[in-house]
Amino acid sequence: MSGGTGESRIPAAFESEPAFVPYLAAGDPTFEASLAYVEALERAGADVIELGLPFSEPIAEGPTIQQAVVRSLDGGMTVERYFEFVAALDVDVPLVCMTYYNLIYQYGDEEGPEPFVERAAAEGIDGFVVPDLPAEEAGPLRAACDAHGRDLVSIVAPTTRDDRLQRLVDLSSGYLYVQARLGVTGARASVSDRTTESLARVAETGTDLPRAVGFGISSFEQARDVIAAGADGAIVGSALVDIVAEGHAEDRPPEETAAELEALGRELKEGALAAAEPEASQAD
Amino acid sequence: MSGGTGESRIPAAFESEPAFVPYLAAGDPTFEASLAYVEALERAGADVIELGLPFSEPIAEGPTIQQAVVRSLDGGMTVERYFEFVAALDVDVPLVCMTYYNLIYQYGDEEGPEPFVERAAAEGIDGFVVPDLPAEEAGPLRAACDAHGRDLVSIVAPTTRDDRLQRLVDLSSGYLYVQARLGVTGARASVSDRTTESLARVAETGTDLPRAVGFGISSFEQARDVIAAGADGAIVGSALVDIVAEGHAEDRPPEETAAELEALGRELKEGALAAAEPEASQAD
Amino acid sequence: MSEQQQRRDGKFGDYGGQYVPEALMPAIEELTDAYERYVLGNEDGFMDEFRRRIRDFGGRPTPMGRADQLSERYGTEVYLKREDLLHGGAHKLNNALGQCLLAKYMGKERIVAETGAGQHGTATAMAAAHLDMPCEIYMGRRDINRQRPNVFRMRINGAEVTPVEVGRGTLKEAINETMRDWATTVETTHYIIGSIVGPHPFPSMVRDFHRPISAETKRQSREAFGRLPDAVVACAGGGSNTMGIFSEFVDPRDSDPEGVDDVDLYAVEAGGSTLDVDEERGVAPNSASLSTGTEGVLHGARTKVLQDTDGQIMESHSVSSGLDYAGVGPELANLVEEGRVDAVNVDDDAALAAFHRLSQTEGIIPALETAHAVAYLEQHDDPSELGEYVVINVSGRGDKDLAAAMEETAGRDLPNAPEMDVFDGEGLR
Amino acid sequence: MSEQQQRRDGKFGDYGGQYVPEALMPAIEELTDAYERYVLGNEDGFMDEFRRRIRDFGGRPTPMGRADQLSERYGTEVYLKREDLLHGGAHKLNNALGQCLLAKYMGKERIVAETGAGQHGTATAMAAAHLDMPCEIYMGRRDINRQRPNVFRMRINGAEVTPVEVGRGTLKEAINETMRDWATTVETTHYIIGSIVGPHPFPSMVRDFHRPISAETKRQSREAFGRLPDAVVACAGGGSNTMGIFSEFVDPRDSDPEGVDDVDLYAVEAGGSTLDVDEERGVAPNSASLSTGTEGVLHGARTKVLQDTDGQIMESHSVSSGLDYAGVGPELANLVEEGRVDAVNVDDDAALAAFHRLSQTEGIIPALETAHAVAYLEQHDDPSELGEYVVINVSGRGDKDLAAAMEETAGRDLPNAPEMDVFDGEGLR
Ligand SMILES: Cc1ncc(COP(=O)(O)O)c(C=O)c1O
Ligand SMILES: Cc1ncc(COP(=O)(O)O)c(C=O)c1O
Repeated sequence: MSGGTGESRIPAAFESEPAFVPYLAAGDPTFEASLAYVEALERAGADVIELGLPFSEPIAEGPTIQQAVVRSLDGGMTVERYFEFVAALDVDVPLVCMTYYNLIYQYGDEEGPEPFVERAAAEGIDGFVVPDLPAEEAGPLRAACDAHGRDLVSIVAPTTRDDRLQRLVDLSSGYLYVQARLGVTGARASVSDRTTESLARVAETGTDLPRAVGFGISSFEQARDVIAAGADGAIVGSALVDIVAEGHAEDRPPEETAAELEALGRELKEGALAAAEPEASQAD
Repeated sequence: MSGGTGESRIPAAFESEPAFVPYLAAGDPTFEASLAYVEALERAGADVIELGLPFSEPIAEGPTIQQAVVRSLDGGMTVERYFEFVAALDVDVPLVCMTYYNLIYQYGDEEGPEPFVERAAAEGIDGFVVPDLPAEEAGPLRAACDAHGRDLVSIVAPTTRDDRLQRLVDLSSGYLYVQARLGVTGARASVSDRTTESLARVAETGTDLPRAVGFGISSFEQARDVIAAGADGAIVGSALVDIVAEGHAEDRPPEETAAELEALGRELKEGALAAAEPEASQAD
Repeated sequence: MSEQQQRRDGKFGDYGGQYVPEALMPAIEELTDAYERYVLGNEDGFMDEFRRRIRDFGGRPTPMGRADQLSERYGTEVYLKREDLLHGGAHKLNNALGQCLLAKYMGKERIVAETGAGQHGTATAMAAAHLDMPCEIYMGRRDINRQRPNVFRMRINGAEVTPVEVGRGTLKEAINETMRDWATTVETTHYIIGSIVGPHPFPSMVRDFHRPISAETKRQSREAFGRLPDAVVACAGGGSNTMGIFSEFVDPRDSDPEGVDDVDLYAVEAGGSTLDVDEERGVAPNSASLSTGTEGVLHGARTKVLQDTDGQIMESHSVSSGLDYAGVGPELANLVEEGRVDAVNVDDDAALAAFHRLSQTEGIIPALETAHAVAYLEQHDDPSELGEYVVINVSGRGDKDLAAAMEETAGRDLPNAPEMDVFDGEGLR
Repeated sequence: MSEQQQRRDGKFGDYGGQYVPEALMPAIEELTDAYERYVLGNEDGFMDEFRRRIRDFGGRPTPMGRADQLSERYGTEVYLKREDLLHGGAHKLNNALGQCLLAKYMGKERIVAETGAGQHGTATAMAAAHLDMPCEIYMGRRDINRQRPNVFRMRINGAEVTPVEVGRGTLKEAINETMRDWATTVETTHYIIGSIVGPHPFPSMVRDFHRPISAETKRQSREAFGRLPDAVVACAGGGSNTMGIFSEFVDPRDSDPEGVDDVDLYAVEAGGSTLDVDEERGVAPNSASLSTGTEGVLHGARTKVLQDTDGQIMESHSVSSGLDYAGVGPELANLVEEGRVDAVNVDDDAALAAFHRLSQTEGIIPALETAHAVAYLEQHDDPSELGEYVVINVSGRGDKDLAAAMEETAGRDLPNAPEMDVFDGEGLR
């Protein structure tokens, strides 16, 4: 794939229009199929792709993504295979590695995040989201990202108070992952009031980082609504993983699942764009 | 039956020759069969018959007699039926009622042993053995027996120390039940040393009460040996009850069981007599 | 009757005594002598050692704590005396350890005991292991198969468990069988009876080993609310936990006898399904011998007994196996007769509801026996009439009763029963 | 590093920290603040109330008693600290009650907790019932079906028990699920973690609620033999009973710090069937994270972890479910690293043999976890080298383990295993 060791391509991805940021667990359910799924999402119009590196204790994930992690690990996913996966991907969008800190920390001979970041950067990863790494513990990873020109994306939660929020803003680069509601990942029906509130609070910090909203977005309407509420991007995970899970359970040919992913991806991307056109958001 | 309200016929029973004193549980397994069994033992040469009145908690009995008690109770035995049983018996030997104190105590309207003794005397019971009534608690029963000319037979155990022994001797009439060994009723193979010792200790008290030895006697030889050791009578329970139990289990006609009882009874009586003839005991 | 006399002949009014086979009388006399010397007289420092061991091994003193939710519910201050925290999970160890130690002082080499549900057997097995004494427990076959965890515990503590196959295979057959063993082995063996029943000196001796419950309750009451309680409530099967918590109020031996006569004492019996009796079948669907029994002689003592008019002992029944006994301790029978103790009873349903109530509102799962004592407050029209401070003796914990309680609960319509649908299909055991 | 710093950032050397999702960070901060104010500062008399309740409801102080037979066997004075006598049957209640009370002081309305074998879940359910708080326990489906009695207990105490169906259906899935619940409900809910693991302030706070074990051990040692012990031995899963009995020797806060540095501390881990690891399958047939683990981040803290070279957490194994965990408390990891605590381990066979040994010779059936601590003395070439006075922490009772212990015993060749032929044919459960 393209990318490589230059600078992160993430900032550019949010520049022109509302971004569609899909998530998939790499290797779910197999290496080959998963490559095809990620590529389908690029075709659907993904602006950034969050690519999960499965960890055995995914404490921040809901059942949907947790099962994806299990499928991927059962399919033989390892850290080494993940990097091979990234290398084998034929896409041209920024990639964010989403994983837990222990895998980053353990990589390489001495303990610490630097070797992992170096290798990830070399394979084409542009940034990182690490759900179990709060600002307090993020110093070493931030430093490694700086050294290798990568972004570190922080999650802002509805419970994040203003002092913490400023700290997260200061720590982050690439974009802010604004968690739409309390809880864990997983598709939900409606967009919560807290999303609007969170976005407003982030705005108050005066940051110019893009804000991508995730947690529970699964439809055109929701993607449109979060953008309308002020987000710069819509992150979608569980709704897409559901399609992978169903395809796996029903033993569908990967092309069929890829096509479904692409279709939902398009719808979501269109939702995000719809909010940007004044008529569409007024019609709501 | 004969007997009735006169004086106890027990003392006379030990006068002429070594006594054979069988035990059966009244009503085991049925009223009618049990009558026949007791009568068979008289024919065998019984000098005194101990007739069990079943109690639900036979704490001094071994499993053999315990099962007899259960059969009798299951067959409908009650205190009233027991007296009917005694009245219906066609035997001419002294009868000893062997039971537990609660049944004696509860009989009649006011609590205490007197009404029971009166009724028993009227039906033809000559004496009582009450295994759970030690000398300390026997005052009221002794008084009732005196009032009605009945005997109270005490059990002397191998563990009975000399002070208690004197007390038991003083309390008792009719005969002393010398327990051959520790434990509960039940047939055993050999006669213990403690029997000889116990008999000697009883003799030392200078009492002229007859001494009948029980617990574990089941054969000609054992009956002979206990008499040879100085006893005036041999009490046999479990060995006879075993025959009743077997007849019941095998569903034999009562006459057959009665005949078996009579045969074993004769053997035991002959054993007792054998010891009294100098030749026989020398031949041993 | 003076206390000294009571000690000698073991009579409590008309109750008590020694109705045992002559073969056991010498052992009973020896035991009476040992009781008087070691327990009453602290010879060779016996009681000092007992107190040390029941503290370090048993966990005395057990705490007494306020039941916040029950106090609110009943409009009176309810305190719980926590015998469930004694080692083994019930008051039973006080007695088992005391007698086991006494057997050691007497030079006995072996312990036998009967057990019904297994509570006394497990306590005895623990005490015997602790004191390095061989021990054999008789238990009815039916009880063995119903009470597997307790049989495990006894075996794991190294006790022999001998099944009693005759009759119904329950407690009374086990008692008979243990008596038989003892009658055979009396010279080397001590029989540890499990409640304040049996011939003298057992009722007095067992009570005295449980006496610390009462002494602590007095002290803890003074600490917690500055005076003695107005009422003390305990369940009664044989009555050992009952006399354990009553004794210092009835016959104070501690340094502080003042005011004990003003404390009301309630012995709560198992009302079973009904107090009515089936004379025909010789069955009492309850175990309320104090409330409905008559004077009789059972297992070595004269006391209140469930019996038919002939004097045959009736089968008793209770949802709680530890209360399921046709007799009761002679001292308790006498105290009820004298009016010092009130005998009351609650039925199976009320006990089960109280089992769930205490579990849910206080975080203490009581033994089903104990649940009877707890239920008494609910049964009372106006529990505040019991007084300002009420102490309930929590005689044991309910871990042993989980399966039984759930099964019994499933068959009834109890408003506060928890649902058990968290389990995958299978039955409750 | 000064203690004050330790309190603030929750680091123990390189270990500890707060590796949790941002959504939880505010709750963690709030909790840290509450920990400092209420627990360390006794604000509003929090610690006074805690001490009163752990005494009256929990049964503190627990006794410490001499193990006569073990002392003889090992040629050294062995004492047993009896956490098995705490309400619920293990040390777990110290923490569950402390956190539940803290949640109340913090104005939380609901409790969640994870449980593996059910020990922490039952302790939490009891504490929540006692304090009248709704409570939900997450438990793997497989564990639910293996640990029915503990599920009964939780349900009977009124707790919701929510089966976790994903994965293997054991402890780690339950922890993940509880974290998820908390991440959703954090504003009204407190998560009671079950050992000295997780993000700061949990390791310090849980330790402090277990600290009385240690303070009592010091006092009771002085009473029993006039000085501090030479060695203290405790099993270590997460390490809460371990730090509970070590803490006053490591970081004395009571009035009597003298001589604590001379006391040797042994943390006994579960050696399982072997210390070798199956890297291929990601399985450690043991739970010896202190002995064989490497530094990693698990469940919110940096600590010693059983993991493969990638950093994926391995399946751990132990005959004792309470030790069956791939991590360990960060404070304990650091103390081992600093050399203050010796990490040792014993295998499944040795633990089972010790389970039977303590049961048979001392009359105490230990939890299988505790049996590991007891086994360490047997494993030692010359236990008298441990010193003149050795205290073992009896962290819990074995009632919960009866079926498991018997099944495991049946499959092995243990010289001291009791025979179970008293049962009629049927299986052991
Ligand atoms: C917990 C508990 N409470 C009470 C009893 C009843 O016995 P007692 O009336 O002798 O206290 C038992 C008997 O097993 C018991 O286990
Ligand atoms: C009795 C007992 N001991 C020890 C442990 C291990 O936990 P920790 O290492 O936190 O003390 C447990 C856990 O369930 C337990 O139940």
